[in-house]
Amino acid sequence: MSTETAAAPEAPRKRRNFNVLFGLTLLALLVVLWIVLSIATPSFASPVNIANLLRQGSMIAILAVGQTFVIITGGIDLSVGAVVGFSTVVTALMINAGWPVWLAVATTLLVGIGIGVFHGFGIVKMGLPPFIITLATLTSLRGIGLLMTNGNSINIQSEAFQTFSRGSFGGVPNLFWMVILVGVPAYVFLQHTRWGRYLFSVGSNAEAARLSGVNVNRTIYMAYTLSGLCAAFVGVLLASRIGIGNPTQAEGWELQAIASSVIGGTSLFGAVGSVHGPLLGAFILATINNGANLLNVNSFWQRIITGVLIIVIVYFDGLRRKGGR
Amino acid sequence: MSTETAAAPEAPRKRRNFNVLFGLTLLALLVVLWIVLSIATPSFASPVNIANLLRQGSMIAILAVGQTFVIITGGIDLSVGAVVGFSTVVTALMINAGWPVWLAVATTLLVGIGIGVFHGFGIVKMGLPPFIITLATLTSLRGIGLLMTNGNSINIQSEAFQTFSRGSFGGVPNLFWMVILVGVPAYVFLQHTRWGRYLFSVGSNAEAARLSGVNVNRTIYMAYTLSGLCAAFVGVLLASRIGIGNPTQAEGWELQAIASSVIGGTSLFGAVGSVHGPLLGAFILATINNGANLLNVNSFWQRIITGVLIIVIVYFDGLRRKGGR
Amino acid sequence: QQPTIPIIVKDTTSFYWQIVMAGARAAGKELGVNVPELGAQAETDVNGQISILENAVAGNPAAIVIAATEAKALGKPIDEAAAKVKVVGIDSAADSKAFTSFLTTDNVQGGRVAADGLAAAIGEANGGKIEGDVALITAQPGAGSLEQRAQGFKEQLAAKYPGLKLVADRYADGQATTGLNIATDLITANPNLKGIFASNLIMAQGVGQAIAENDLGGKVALVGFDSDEKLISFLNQGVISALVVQDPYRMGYDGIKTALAASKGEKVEANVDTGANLVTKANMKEPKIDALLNPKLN
Amino acid sequence: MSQAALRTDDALARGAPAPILELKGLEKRYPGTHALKPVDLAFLPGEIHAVVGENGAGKSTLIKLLTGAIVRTGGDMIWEGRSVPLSTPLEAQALGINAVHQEVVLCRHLSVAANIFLGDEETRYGLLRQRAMVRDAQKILDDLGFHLPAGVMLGDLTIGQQQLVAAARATVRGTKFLIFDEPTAYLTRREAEQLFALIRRLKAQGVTIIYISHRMEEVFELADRVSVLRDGTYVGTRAIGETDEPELVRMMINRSLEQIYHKEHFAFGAPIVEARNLSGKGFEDVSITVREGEIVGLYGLVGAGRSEFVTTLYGRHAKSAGSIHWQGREVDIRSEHDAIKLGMALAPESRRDQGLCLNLPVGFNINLPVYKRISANGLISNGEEKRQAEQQIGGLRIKTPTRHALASSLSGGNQQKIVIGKWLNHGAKLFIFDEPTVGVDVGTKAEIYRLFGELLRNGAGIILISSYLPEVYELADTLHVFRRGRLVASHGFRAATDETVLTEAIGKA
Ligand SMILES: Nc1ncnc2c1ncn2[C@@H]1O[C@H](COP(=O)(O)OP(=O)(O)OP(=O)(O)O)[C@@H](O)[C@H]1O
Ligand SMILES: Nc1ncnc2c1ncn2[C@@H]1O[C@H](COP(=O)(O)OP(=O)(O)OP(=O)(O)O)[C@@H](O)[C@H]1O
Ligand SMILES: [Mg+2]
Ligand SMILES: [Mg+2]
Repeated sequence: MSTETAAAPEAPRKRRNFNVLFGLTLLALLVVLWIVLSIATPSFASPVNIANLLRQGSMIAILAVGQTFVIITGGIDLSVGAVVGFSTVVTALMINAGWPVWLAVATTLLVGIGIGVFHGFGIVKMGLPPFIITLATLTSLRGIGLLMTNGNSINIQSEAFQTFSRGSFGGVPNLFWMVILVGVPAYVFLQHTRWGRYLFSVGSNAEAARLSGVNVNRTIYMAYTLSGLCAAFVGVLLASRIGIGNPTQAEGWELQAIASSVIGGTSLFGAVGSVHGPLLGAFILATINNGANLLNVNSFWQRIITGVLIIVIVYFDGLRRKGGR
Repeated sequence: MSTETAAAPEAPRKRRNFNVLFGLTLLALLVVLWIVLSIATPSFASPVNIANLLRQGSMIAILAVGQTFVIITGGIDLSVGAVVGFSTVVTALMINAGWPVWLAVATTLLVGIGIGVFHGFGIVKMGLPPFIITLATLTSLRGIGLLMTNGNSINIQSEAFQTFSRGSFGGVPNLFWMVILVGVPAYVFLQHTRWGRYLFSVGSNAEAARLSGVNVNRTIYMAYTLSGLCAAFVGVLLASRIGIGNPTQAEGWELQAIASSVIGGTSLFGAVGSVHGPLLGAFILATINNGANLLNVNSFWQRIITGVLIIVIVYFDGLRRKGGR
Repeated sequence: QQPTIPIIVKDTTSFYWQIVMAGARAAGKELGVNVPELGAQAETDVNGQISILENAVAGNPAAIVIAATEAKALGKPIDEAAAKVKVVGIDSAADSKAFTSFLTTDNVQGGRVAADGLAAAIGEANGGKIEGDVALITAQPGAGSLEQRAQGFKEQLAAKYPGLKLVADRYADGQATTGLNIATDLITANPNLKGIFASNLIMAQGVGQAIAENDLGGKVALVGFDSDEKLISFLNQGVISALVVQDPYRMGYDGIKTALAASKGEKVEANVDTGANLVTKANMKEPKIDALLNPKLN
Repeated sequence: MSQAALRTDDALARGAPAPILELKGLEKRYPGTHALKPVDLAFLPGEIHAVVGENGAGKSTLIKLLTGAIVRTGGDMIWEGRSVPLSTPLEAQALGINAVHQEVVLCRHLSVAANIFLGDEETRYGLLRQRAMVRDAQKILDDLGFHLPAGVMLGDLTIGQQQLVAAARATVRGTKFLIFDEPTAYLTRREAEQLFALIRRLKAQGVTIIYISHRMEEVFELADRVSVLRDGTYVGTRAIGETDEPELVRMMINRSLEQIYHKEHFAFGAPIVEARNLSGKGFEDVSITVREGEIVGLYGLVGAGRSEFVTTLYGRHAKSAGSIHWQGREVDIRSEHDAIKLGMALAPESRRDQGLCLNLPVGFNINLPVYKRISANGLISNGEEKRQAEQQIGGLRIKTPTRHALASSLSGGNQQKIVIGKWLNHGAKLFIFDEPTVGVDVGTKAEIYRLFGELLRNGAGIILISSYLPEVYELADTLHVFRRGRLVASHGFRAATDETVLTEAIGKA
């Protein structure tokens, strides 16, 4: 908050020089990226590549949606990457133990919910900062997963399970359908139900929310549970995509998820966020990587460019937001 | 803020059951850890090991102090790990190019300052969220470092430079002296100068600070510059300790630094923090790792235990804080 | 127009893979092939590598050269890719029968060689007695080739060196400093520690520093895996007793060459072992070893 | 030429001193709001100049412009004959201009002393003289007659106390020109008296003072001249002797107002809530009954424990002894949720900390307590949401461009209206209003009091806490006086004189 306020007086002066770029929404910026890449490399706009791109952005997108719920309450969930890795192990073990796939998936999702409830407990009942409790889970969960697998990967013995993430339906990859499956209810939940409103109110002013009859504690439980659930779901998808259970996977995805969310306009101070924002953020990051690969950009340069593009995109998006107020 | 408030009413009820543990300060918790470990393993209390422990915690401790300045203003600096890695490269290149060590070190520190100024610029002038600008730097800096070294490690050709981090003075390892060298001025700066006070005021209420005539923008520049400076300094120390310049080193240290700071009682919502807190936090983490190594705890269990101990320590520290109010 | 053959490595930020890519680059220049150099940014980023493979296939190359980060996980994607283009494997295998050719160092064998090297060094330092405690430090869990090295190392110890007791089998987090810290602590906790196997480049750097820091060169033997300037200087100083060195340059070079041949429909050898060599102070000047230690990078 | 300029010319002609600060066509636009339309106004050295107007009239905006807190979008400011940009607070302070802003803008995490000296610390060899500053701050506070500890965290004080700290801070700096933006909103009569004494003393020292208040009697008590703003437009200036309250009110709201305090008496019904010997943090052994159709007023000095009492009743804090009976049945209220379910509603005293989600829209804030009612299976009815919001915005005349505007962009008084408005449609049985009219203009006050009557008519009961004695005095059917956490006296409607009540609240020396 502090810093945003501080910066506010400066921006408007510069605004005028960038009339065109300045009005662009995040979606428009993504489309601009796509157009540039389509011109720069013929393979970008090919159906195969578009399917690839959709697949590549999907998992971070779903994680980012879950993360956004938490961030809106003014919290943070650092554990999501570890939950994804751990979930691949849980799914793999159960499928290999002969459980039907649906049951293995359902159980994994329950595990994710359990982790989320634990976070809620740590924050609400033990009074721990979200950063600490989810960092602790991150560390511990990777350890537990490694213990369970003894550091090895578990080869998932179900063909059908693995085919899913490769398949597509109506020309759109299944993984992207999963984004829609998560995104649409998430949108309805956040924007059109009272629980969504409660998330915002808690993030804006927990005391005011409490005095207005909002069950603040339950709302916090809910946010972390949803984040855990999304992460476990991504774990299932990842297990399907890579065909193994391995607890060290998805390392650093928490930062990517948070970054997607923030690029999508979520404020880490809470009370500001949407569902489409993080989705766009995730696909912007995926597009940058995909484009760099196609253009054969040296992987070191790729990092540099990613950093610069993040700055540029968030800068222009910020200008638009300020102007729109 | 939201979540902290949320938890407040619960804690007092439980407090009574833990009368003894509850009064412990962070320092006391650290001492308890030390006593337990001294009993559990004979080698823990040996002079050699204590020197090792002091060395092992030093670098994160210094990073955490710099990070704390930033967090107090309500910001975050994700770039510190990358700055450390990058600084090892800068130092290594200059020393190998035949520059005198002091000049190489000074230049590296300047680079750190430059990076901090850049962050200040991004936040103040471009209106970017601190998370985004420092994440972008993290990504880009690693790329630039890799470009400079071509992914290779640079072997530092100065014996003297490397001896420094191994040496000790008055029985205390040089690296720990560096913590004191940073910690004491940092303490004076934060608690006893007006700039320190401005950091708190900006984190507490940037608008109030501005109306009181505090130069908020300059304060933000200052916080990030100090963090960059600390990170570059740690980079020099790391280069001396591992004897190479390698941009991929210190990966994830930003999280460790932030964790140390938060364990030490810094609030991620700003305006709450100290210098001794992050130092203690860093050495608590170092002790946990050192102890686990000495006890030859399975690496996987070590992660689990680290997570659990973080929760336990922060929980008890939180109880004390609440009681002390 | 030049044919395109991308090479996909495990971790572009590691020096080892830079040498592989340098070999591939050289081959590309010589043979007139366009060689995009791709790869994940960490050996454990399996999903990232799958995406990169998908992207590479989308670009319609003549063939693909790939080092799989994870054998099982990359199996299906490589099968899929092989349906469109020829795929040549290097370094690490994948659970796929679709490789046209496969050039590799056997990492399990590399682990065995390391055990032999460590035993020899310990014997030398202790008047021929090969006994005492040894430790294994692995950079990070979940990386296939590191697991294989560990496996080979442990198998060989058990089979051939009953006097050597593996007292610690530890994982770091991929950081030299962590390797350094673990090593100093192991040395403190185990006074009878005679040797350490640090199973990749960055761990050997960290552990080497621990030994140098405590002035234990010769007292605690250290065997590393792969080499760079720093490790060679450690070798020269006697901090490191031996290095297991593969031939990454050749893997890259031959990988592209084989892939080009395969793409033209020529018959290529299905399996090539590029070898793992034990380098000590004694043999490091031999021309063959010297070439391995100082690959031509450009 | 506008009226103001003419009057100033008159004043000059009569030999009055040259103005210290002159505004020429000063204006401020926000996106979507023309907060201050071109104003011409002159302030004379050493005068107390009151500025009055409805909520959202632009008073605070004017003040923020004068102190460099915001930058004007047009016009000119002439300071001692010289045009000045006044674009930063630092510049204003350098000229000797300082303000106590409407919302307490200080740092909660710093000590009282640190806040007083913020931006202007005492140092020796570059180091803070912390003990000296605490000592000096204490001296400043004591000299001003404010009984406040200088060493504690600001956030640990009540808002009223924070307001006093802000006043102390400003007086140290506002050497020539000092602005008070509703300084007495959270103060009781006694603290207000201290502040008035301070203001008169400053005036005697030749400091020019701008004083903003919605309390007319204060204006007449203090001011030399008074200027009126309406809807961002400057209406006129009067010498205090040449005007009266009805005229000012007419200038403010463009119509006349016969009566502010709408007091209707209803027959009391059954008791709604009874607190029996209730104790908790900040208060002890309090017994109070609220019946249907009754307004129970709680009066006391700042920190007397009234807010703590009602928040405990509301389940926010745990009680330590005693019992609560709801409609004759003993109840165990463990959370505000329980209280709301029973049928309580609380409009808390601090709109910033407890009342509002400032960075969320106005409509959101109004609907927050009723989202449960206007949603089916969790899904919110958009039409209902809109209807509820518009109803309150219209009924309370909340000045906002749309219901989607952020609460933080509203003027203080309009924010306060949201805090009240959000409960009006809740259908509660017991309404607790803690300082409901802080910063609310006279017109709206009258409207709020009228709404109280409506609530009572529907069989509800009201607990009204106010530090503004006339309000509780004129409205409460039963008036309880709190002193240091205890209930010391109770009176029926107008059964005691206001002096008695005040003495009871202060206690014998
Ligand atoms: N930051 C802002 N952005 C947009 N509009 C604003 C902002 N601040 C104030 N306004 C608008 O400017 C107008 C004048 O507000 P101001 O705070 O000056 O009123 P006021 O006279 O002080 O009222 P009150 O008596 O309620 O304090 C209001 O309509 C308000 O909504
Ligand atoms: N945040 C706080 N921290 C510590 N003490 C507090 C806090 N808020 C109030 N108090 C103390 O609790 C007691 C009761 O305060 P309370 O706010 O209930 O009084 P009040 O009669 O409502 O006065 P006010 O008009 O200031 O609201 C006082 O002694 C006050 O100083
Ligand atoms: Mg106002
Ligand atoms: Mg009160």
